[in-house]
Amino acid sequence: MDTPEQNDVSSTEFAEAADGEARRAIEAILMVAVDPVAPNLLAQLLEVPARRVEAICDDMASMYRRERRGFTMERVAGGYRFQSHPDQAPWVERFVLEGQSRRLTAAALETLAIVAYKQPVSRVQMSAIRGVDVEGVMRNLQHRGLIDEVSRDPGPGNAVLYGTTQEFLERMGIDAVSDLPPLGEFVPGPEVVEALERSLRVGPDEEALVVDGADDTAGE
Amino acid sequence: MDTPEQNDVSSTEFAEAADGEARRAIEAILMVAVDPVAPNLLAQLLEVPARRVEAICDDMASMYRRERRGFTMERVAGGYRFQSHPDQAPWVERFVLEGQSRRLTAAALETLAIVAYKQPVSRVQMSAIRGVDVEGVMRNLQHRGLIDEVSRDPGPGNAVLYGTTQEFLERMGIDAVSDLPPLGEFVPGPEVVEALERSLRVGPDEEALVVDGADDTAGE
Amino acid sequence: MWVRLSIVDIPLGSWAVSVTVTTAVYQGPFDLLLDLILREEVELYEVSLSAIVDAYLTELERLEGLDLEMATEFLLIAAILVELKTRRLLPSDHRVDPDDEFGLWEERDLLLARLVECKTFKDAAVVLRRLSEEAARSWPRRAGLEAPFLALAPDLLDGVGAEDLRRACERALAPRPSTHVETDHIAPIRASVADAVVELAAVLPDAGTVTFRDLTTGMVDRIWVVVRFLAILELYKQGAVDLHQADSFGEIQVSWRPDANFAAGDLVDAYEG
Repeated sequence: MDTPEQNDVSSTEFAEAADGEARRAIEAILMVAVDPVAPNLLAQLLEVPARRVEAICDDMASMYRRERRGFTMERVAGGYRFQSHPDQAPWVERFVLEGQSRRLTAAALETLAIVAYKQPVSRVQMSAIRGVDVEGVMRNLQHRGLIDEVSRDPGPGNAVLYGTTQEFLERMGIDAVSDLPPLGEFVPGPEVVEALERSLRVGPDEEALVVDGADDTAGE
Repeated sequence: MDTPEQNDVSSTEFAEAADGEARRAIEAILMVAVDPVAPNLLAQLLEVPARRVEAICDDMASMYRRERRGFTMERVAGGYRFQSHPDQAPWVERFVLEGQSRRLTAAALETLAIVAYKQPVSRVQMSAIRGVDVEGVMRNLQHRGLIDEVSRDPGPGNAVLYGTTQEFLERMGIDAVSDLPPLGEFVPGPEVVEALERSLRVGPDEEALVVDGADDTAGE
Repeated sequence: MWVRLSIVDIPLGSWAVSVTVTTAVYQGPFDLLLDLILREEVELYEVSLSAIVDAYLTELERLEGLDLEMATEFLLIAAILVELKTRRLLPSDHRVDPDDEFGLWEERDLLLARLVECKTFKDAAVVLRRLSEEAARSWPRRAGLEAPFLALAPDLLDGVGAEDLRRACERALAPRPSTHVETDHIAPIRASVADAVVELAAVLPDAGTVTFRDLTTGMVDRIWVVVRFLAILELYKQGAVDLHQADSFGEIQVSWRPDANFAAGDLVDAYEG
């Protein structure tokens, strides 16, 4: 509508409808994405040319501005993402200060503890142990410089493995991770973690109930 | 800046402008929130009554629907959150890959149903209802964060009592346990009870048939 | 949906086999019974009596002594079914003890009530499945705070020491504790299941012919009678005892077989797992 590229009416409409669908898909994907999503990836997922993805994304960004949304769509670090509108920062700050501190701490502490004791450990393993998605928490910990990517799993999928940082040791006031107090004896060793992960994907007594082997596609 | 708001001194317009500002703040906050944000918290942050927050949020949710956004705003587990639109699931699935490892088995769902409706409930009570030991399933559910220990039975034995969690509500996409249909709806109808009774009748067959009065095969 | 082995393909005379085959599918006796009755419309009397006992003994061994409380559940249900079935196969008897009759009705009503309850929650679970499947079509936003706000958030590690970290890790990794608590609780029943066989094997060889009533005198709780009844059946299956019942609902005569070559220890192992 803003920049009609076609003169033929029907094909314009067709293109607009297709763009509309692509726009919806991009909105959905960006809404759940934790990191910026590269236009190439969007192009590949949606099976449209990257150039068109970029055009659509530009349109979307200006549409949100025009509509005076409380969020914006920005191109950051080579990809697109939703973020809070800068002029809403005071509200977001209030939310950060008053809103979410307690629950985040408990979740973050457990996550941090597992990374500290079980490192190097992948995000999938972490999720299996904590039983919930740890992506947000881990990103937060990483942003604060407490954990970081330390290596890659040599196995299939080459999952990123995480460990604690120097900063973490300093904050804890210890020299090395081995200075952490030993865990109780009932805690499973690192080799059990993997077994645990497996058993969590398909419960021990439930294997026969799962039809699709789709569970194996985890790797990130 | 994009669309400068003029100040006509009508009170409706004033209220609308205020709502517009609240909407923008809510959009910004939900964009950075990891968990559903309770209306009370939003009310506290924005210094408006919770009732008005709820009205604004309802408006926002239907606005996104009307605009056919790729995302929706839902009330889940006691708060509001942004999530991808269900009809965009095929695209999002491509993006997130982890796919259906989130699927729950029949055993898990039946145990969850008991916890959801009878909470707080002990393991023994659950086992008695299902007729099998539920320990394995329960540990699995607990690891996934869907149920948790909520209290102790004050009676002898001090059995651990379990209840459902926030995560459960999120996984079911409901706001509160009370949103589940009442259990009474699931009590088997007379034809099922009759079929069970017939199969479990006491005494020789001829007699039982007379007592039942109906030898047609009911069943489902 | 999930894979479900059809019980239709399996001869009714070998229920024991079907139970073994389908343990991965059926979630216990209620599940099995409900399916048999409501879906397959099987008349329970078509199933052979020894097959029922076998099925439950198999089920018992499968449990490997993990939870004897559940094992006794199985026994109780098995015993009720056996009794119901016995009544239905035998011609009407007019010398029925009213107390026994009342007791059986009571047990049956209880079983019926529990089946109805189980069915209720199974149907409720269908709604949970639908809800969770609908909800699974949406993914929540989890991106979290943007970098500029992270510094604002209350310091995660404020006041957190290495000890807190250890506790948090143990909390996250620990196998849930309920198992041990419950085992203590059910210990008396656990002993009785194993002991019933041991005791009987110790007493019967020198006892001549005794009645089942003699063997259960003084037992108040019906579950103990059931346990002992199944122990007798097991001994019978092992060829250790002969059973004789003059007429239906008459006294069951139990006598140790002179040629019995039975070591109680074997069986206890089977129960203890």
